[in-house]
Amino acid sequence: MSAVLEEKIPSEAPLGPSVVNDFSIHVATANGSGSQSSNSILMRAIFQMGIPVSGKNLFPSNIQGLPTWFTIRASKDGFIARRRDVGVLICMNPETAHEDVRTVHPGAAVIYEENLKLHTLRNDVHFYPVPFSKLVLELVHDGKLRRLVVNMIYVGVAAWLLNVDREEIQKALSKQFHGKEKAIEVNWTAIQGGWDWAEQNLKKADPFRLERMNKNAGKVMIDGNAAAAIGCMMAGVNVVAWYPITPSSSLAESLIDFCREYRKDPITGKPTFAIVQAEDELAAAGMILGAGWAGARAMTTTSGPGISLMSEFVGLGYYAEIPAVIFDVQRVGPSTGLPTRTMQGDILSTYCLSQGDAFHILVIPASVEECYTLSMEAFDLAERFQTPVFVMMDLDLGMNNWMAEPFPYPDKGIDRGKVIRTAEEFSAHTQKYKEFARYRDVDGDGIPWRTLPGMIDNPAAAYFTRGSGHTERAAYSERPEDYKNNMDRLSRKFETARLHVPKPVVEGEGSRIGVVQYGSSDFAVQEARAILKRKGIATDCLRIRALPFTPETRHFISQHERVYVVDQNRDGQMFSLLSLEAGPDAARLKSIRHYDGFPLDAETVIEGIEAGEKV
Amino acid sequence: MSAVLEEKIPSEAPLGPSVVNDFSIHVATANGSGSQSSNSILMRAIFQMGIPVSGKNLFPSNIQGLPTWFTIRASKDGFIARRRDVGVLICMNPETAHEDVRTVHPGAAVIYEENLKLHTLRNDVHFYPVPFSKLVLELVHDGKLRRLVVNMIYVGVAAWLLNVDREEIQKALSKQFHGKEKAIEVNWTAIQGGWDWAEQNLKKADPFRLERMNKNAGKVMIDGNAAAAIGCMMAGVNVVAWYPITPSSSLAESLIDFCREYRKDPITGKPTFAIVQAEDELAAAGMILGAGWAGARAMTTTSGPGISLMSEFVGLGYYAEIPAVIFDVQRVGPSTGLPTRTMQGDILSTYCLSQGDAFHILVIPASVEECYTLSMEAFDLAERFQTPVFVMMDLDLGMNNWMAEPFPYPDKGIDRGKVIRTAEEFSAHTQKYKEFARYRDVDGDGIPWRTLPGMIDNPAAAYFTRGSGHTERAAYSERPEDYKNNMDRLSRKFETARLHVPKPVVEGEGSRIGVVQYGSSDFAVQEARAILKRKGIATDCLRIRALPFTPETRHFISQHERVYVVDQNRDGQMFSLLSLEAGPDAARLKSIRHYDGFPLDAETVIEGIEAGEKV
Amino acid sequence: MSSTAEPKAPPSNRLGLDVKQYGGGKSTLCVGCGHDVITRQITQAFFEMGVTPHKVAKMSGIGCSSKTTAYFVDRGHGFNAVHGRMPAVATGAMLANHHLLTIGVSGDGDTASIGAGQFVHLLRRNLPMVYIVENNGVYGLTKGQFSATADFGSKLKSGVVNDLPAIDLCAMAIELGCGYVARSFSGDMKQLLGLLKGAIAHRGTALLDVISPCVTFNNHESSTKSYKWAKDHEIPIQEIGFVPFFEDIHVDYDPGTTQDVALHDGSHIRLKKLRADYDAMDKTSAYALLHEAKEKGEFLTGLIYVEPEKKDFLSLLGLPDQPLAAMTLEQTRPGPEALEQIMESLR
Amino acid sequence: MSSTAEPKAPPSNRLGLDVKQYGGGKSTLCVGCGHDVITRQITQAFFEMGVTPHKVAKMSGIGCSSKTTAYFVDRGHGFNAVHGRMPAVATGAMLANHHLLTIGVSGDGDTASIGAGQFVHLLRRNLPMVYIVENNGVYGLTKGQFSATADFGSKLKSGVVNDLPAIDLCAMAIELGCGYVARSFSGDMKQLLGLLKGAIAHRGTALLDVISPCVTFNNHESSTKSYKWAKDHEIPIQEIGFVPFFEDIHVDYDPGTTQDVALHDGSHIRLKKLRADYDAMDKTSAYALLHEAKEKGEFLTGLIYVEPEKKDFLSLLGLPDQPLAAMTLEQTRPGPEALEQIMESLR
Ligand SMILES: Cc1ncc(C[n+]2csc(CCOP(=O)(O)OP(=O)(O)O)c2C)c(N)n1
Ligand SMILES: Cc1ncc(C[n+]2csc(CCOP(=O)(O)OP(=O)(O)O)c2C)c(N)n1
Ligand code: SF4
Ligand code: SF4
Ligand SMILES: [Mg+2]
Ligand SMILES: [Mg+2]
Repeated sequence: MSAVLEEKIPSEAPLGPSVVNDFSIHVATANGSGSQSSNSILMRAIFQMGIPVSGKNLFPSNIQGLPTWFTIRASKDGFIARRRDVGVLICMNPETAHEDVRTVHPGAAVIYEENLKLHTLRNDVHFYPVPFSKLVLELVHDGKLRRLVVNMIYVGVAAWLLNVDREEIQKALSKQFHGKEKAIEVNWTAIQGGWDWAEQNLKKADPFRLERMNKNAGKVMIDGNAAAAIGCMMAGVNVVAWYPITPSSSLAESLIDFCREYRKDPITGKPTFAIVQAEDELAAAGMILGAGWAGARAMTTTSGPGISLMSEFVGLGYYAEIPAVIFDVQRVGPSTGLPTRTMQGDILSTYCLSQGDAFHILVIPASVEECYTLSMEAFDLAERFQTPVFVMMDLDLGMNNWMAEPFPYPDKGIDRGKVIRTAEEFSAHTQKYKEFARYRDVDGDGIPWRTLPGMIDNPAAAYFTRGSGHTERAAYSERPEDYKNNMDRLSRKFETARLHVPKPVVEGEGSRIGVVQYGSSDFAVQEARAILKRKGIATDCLRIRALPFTPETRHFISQHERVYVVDQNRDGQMFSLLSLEAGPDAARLKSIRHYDGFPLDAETVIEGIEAGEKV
Repeated sequence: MSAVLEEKIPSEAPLGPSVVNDFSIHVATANGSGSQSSNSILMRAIFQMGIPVSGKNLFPSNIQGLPTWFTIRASKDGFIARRRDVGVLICMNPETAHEDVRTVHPGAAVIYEENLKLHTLRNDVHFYPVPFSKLVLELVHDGKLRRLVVNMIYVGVAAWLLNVDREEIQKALSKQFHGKEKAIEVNWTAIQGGWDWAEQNLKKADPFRLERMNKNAGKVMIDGNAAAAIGCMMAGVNVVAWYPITPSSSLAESLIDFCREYRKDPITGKPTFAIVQAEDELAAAGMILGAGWAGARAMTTTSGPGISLMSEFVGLGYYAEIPAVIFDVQRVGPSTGLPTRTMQGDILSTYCLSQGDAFHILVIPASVEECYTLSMEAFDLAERFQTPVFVMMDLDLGMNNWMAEPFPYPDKGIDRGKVIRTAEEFSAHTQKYKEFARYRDVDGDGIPWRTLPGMIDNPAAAYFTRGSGHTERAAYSERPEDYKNNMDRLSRKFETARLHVPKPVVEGEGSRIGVVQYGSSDFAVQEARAILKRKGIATDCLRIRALPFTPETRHFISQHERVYVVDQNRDGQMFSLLSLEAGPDAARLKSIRHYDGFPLDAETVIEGIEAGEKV
Repeated sequence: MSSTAEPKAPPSNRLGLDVKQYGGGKSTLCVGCGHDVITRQITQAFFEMGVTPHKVAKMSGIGCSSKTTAYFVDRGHGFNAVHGRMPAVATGAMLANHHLLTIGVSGDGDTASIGAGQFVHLLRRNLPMVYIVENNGVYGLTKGQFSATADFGSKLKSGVVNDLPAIDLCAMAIELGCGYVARSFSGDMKQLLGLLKGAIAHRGTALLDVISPCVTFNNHESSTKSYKWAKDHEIPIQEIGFVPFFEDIHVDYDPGTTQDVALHDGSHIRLKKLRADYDAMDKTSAYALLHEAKEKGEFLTGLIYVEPEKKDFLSLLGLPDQPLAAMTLEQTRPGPEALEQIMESLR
Repeated sequence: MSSTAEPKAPPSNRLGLDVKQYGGGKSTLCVGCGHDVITRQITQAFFEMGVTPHKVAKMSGIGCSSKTTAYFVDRGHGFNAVHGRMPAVATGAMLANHHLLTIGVSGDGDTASIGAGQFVHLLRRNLPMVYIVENNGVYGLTKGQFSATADFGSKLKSGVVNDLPAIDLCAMAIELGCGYVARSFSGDMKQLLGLLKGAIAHRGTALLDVISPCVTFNNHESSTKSYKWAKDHEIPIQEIGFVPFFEDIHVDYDPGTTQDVALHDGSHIRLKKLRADYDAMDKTSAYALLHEAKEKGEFLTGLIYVEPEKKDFLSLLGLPDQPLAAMTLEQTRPGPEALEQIMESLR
């Protein structure tokens, strides 16, 4: 039976037991129609009800008019990966409505603009037609606002239908438009209007409902880009050079906002940072190398196309040994690809970026917490190893909102590496090591010492930085011995890095099956493991947090009969790198690959493992 | 006993049996001093005597004044790799003379400017002091010419000492300065002066001598860059865009010369090609993609730094499927590295160049003949597979002179791939396939058909090229199915390429030991194999000529107990790729790496294999 | 302002095609975006000029503006290159086939920020193509950051103020030898149409720097690239008339008030002077005009500089008439004698 | 021509250092290369200005010219970046530490060919640095191909003729707002020294486009960048006098024949006019001069344009006096309250 009284076509939607706090809401709208605020409010209200929730924005590479979808997943068990099946569909976009309806599972609830007459499309779902366009005329008098505010009505309708707390909606609304009283008022009228209309006209028929829990106490909700920005700010970043590109722009833009607020010198009131919008990514890379060379903590943020453009400069950073942090918020490649979709497609090419023999340190956060902590870590690694360090995020992690425990204040200082800053330090250095030689391995770890330009008035402290062959004392050299000596030291330095990069996180022990994942795949993998466990398939897992691999990874592989490597890319990039790492154990590895631009979901992982296990 | 009568210090240089047609001559001079002509003449004369010979220029990244060395290797057995031990040293550069003398093996002959007083340095070599500066004053009256012509004197001295045919020297001289009678005259005076002086004043004491053979009949002598240029010209290249960079510039410059001579339309007299010096490598890459898209055979030539800069465009070429040929004449990286030294350091980063999932076709010539043939092949592959194809050469192959059989005139036409050029072809196509869809796999090989801009007056023939997501019909799309469909087809296309790229060359059969080499390493590997064979170690070898690997490679590995992979880079780049390819057989692979910027020599390979075989 | 509509164009042009046959895909830009207005004028200009649609090659970079090449003349091939590097791709395409009628559409970010280097060299080479910059002072597609043409002191919605000077693309173009340099405004349709037709007729790079408001990110009060600002401040320096070579119209005009420029293909541009003393064929005047305008903060539009006789890049190369892309192996592979001659020289 | 030698400089400067302490490594350029002459003048200028050597940051790209930063002031750090992209690196270094006295040395290939984009944006930002282009019209280090500043019609040794117009770096610089624009010739040592000292005293980008013959590849008869050609054609527009702020010299001068420019640090440039009517502080004159010179094929040298009061990039950013690179964690890590405040806003 359909949900509304006047409905003619009888629905055969199953009316199973009620599904509480464990379903997805999928909202289909057009881009630029203001639906983002509506969706945020809905999600935040659920969050405030103490129910674990996550939100994903599937948006087009366009500013206005193209279809866009927002998925809110409530999960009492705290799973926040994408979920394939949709419980509640809200259809506001005529262009995609028919297809949207077709893709939901039987039993779903479908809220839609009644003019669209979707109810004829199938009879195994619960239809809730709503006269949005009529309602908005009644509720909003300012004609210019109507296009934006109409989306608030569905918030009210859905809230009533799913049992969202009205008060929490109101709180979420205030938060969304903080201080803007007029906006709050208009939108509240729309939300309330939707609620009231639904209450009076709809009859709840679907099984989906929300109930207050207590799982979110103290938690925050934040996107990975903002989280990384906080990390950068707390790491004391000095110089930021960037060029806008989706999905990385908001990292820089959040950083600008945070720094403007919190990074003023208390005495002079002047900024303790400089953020420059460069003319392109080559320039951004050049600027951060210049800044890193001169002693600043410097970073840039970009996505795939920018990484490619930075390639030559990154090789210089590697070879001339200059610290810099580069965020790659990965999107779908190759080339321009799908700029607003997610992928982990740059792992391999970034690991060996630039001509000649070179590998780079990559750190790979898997949650907003890690976006925060590993960003700080990246600066330490860059300065410790005097080399460009990449933070490999992705669009899903960077641009979507995630719940998290509040970020802890850092409990330690920062590592600025082997820098000689003052005349006193310089004489201590020369006393200890006889002389200062910029590229000499005096400590046996492959890492040389460096001075900074303009800091020490001593002829022996200055050195010349170049991307061409050089001796330990930084003199130009084409001698084969000098070249080899230097390259071997760089290898040694990389081996040292292997012991210092963030170690993988291992969960479980003793299972015959292992899973290896990294980055945003973790959400889906953890959910898949839980489901598989219920199904009787126990797994251990190892989450990679950095390249080069630390020794734990190889050990983990050797301890499991079969190890499923989960990649969000076509070519199984991490799988390939692991195959190299694993040596004879490579035969144990199996590859699960997801690469359609949507975030990974648990089912894909489960299917992959079940296929491999021949279940 | 020293070689000259007035010599005071008794030499203990061994006076072994005479060494005929099997030693190296090493000439140390200063860059920009005109010694290149002298060395060429000496080498060419030996070549004309029918003795297999090769020459290697070890020059600095500098135009004038820094040390430079030229090595001429005569090898009756036809081995033309670098040879570590020097038979005859000619010391013209005071700056390096002492070190030069120190590095030669006992028994060597050392010709030097007598002022340098090198004879006190050791007593186990044969010293031939020559008063070059005095002689040049006598022989050359034009003061301005003296600096250049002094180097001709050592040609005369060495020729007398080593028994080079005077007539061949004269012939080589004429060839060098063809037509410039004045130059020929002045230089001949100097050479003859050197010869005469040597005849009158020196006493041959060392064992090295040259004797006429008949091994070079019909052979040519050419550098790899010129050979590749001939290949490009014969492939019918239409558009060349390039930016100067050592060691690739001479490929473009030879091509300009050849095309100006041989590529004029017989009727109009106008060029059938366009060669443009671009403003940088990004522009060069963009130009060839534009040209390839519009239907031209287009190419660029560069080295590592340029490859890095082309990275973003190469991804576009891969994803939008545009043919282009890119020559990478590899030099020592990372970064600016050693611009005038040789390496195979760009294999891995070029294979996976650009952001996102992408692998590229690489062809790898190992001789000047192959520089010619595989250049032609590269154009065919690029058009057949509609993708950028890389020709991976290196400085040693590209800039040094090598003997070769004359290049055969191509015995087949060219493959322009699946292009629909005319309205007739277009209607035939639509008849056969129902419609034209730019990115549809109508033939099951992953390769779609394409039309060219401006050629066919039919609305259905035009399509839109982009680096962003697209449907089979080239329409913009962000749909996951479209994206995945296209990416899977690209994988399929790459699998097809695996069967069409140049197959490896396998030599030998049934040995337990295999060697895998590629590019310019072949010379040293073949010499090493011959020596090892004499020592009782039989080897088979497989020379890779392209990536992706063809099935033969995997088979070869599986057929040998141990397979030594020879890389001229630090990180064993091909070794890594082979390890991935070999799967469980990866354990059979062992890595031999040479990476000091000098060309590979046989000893390095022998040492590597002997160490592995625990000999 | 010269925004009154032209007399209705005839339903079909000299090729017998109607304007629809010059159309393209549906725009996905924001409602009201200046770029869409320009697209319509481009379509109209191609139609009125009777250009053969399939000979048109549409080149662009990345950005909202760069997307627009999909919205006109879909009977011609299009090429959406990478960000800021369209000039190189266009150069390559023209080298391969100089019969193409190449039009490039770019944005201010695409051209003046990331693309400055290629823009400089495109102009230096004088590649024959129409090059339109749809200039809104911001990066539309990445949500409104300032570009390098943002005016000094202009403000974003967010309140951020631009404290760097704007790059004046017209001044740069003249400095680099461009032979057709115009500035216009997407709100001034008639002028734009005339300038576009002139650009199509010109042989060499024809630069049109068209102010094209971004209604979503840069159309507010304090913007200097908004519709309102541009409308209020536009000062056309001429009224643009265009007489194509295939129309045999003789109009008497007063050389004192009208400047007649004969273009390469026999067409004429008639510039009815609104600034009495302005000579669009004089480089020094052009500079002076632009700098005066910059000092005064004036927004001058029109054909700022034209030099119809300048040699273009392809002529300099002396290419044959047949496109290189159309040559057969017989034409491009030298015979065995040639190879033998080379081999002989290497013996 | 003003090539007569200056009176011998005193053996030590205001810091008590002698000229040797401003020296660097031995040059490895060709004997007679113009670049070496410039190196000597740079050394001399730093010495005479009494610059603190270890505060000097020497930036360059790739090329023979770019190598020269290793040949002076080796008490300062040097940075040989990648080809054409030194401006970005210099920008980053200055952001990190604006107390550095930054000098960039580049070539015409490095700046005008591959580097055009970064050059444009460096000028637009007005980063405080001395930027010298050692301009020989060719790529020296890669053996003599034409660069983008090769004059139209000039010939290589090999006979190849350049058929593209030269980029005029000075004109571009003025167009892009550069506040110190000079052209000189490595053979005119006195002028060069004066211009260098002025450039060091200027706060903002100071561009010196110095013709510097490549004796190996572009010094032949038919070259327009040879010593002979430059010597024969150079027309200085002023005689350059420089009075540093630390020297209290008052000279009477006739404002009709001499222009006095007060620089940011209190130094003065005294321009003794050789062109009576030329005002180096007037942009319009500067343009006119350059274009006239171009038309006539004249080689004018001197201080073409100067605007001492222009705000530089670092001032615009409002950075504190302490270099960012020297800040401690205490200064740059916000306290726990800040983090808590952010977290609270996210609940
Ligand atoms: C290499 C690279 N960097 C950044 C981007 C992201 N990006 C896309 S469009 C754009 C700016 C477009 O601005 P503009 O050219 O002014 O066009 P508009 O959208 O304003 O019309 C940027 C930065 C990209 N696609 N590629
Ligand atoms: C990315 C890149 N492309 C090409 C080169 C090769 N290269 C080195 S120097 C140079 C040109 C230098 O010319 P210019 O800047 O005029 O300096 P000059 O040697 O004439 O002083 C080129 C093309 C390079 N090093 N890097
Ligand atoms: S964002 Fe601006 S430039 Fe882009 S389509 Fe919308 S209005 Fe046009
Ligand atoms: S090649 Fe030219 S630019 Fe380079 S050092 Fe020699 S003379 Fe100078
Ligand atoms: Mg824009
Ligand atoms: Mg130069």
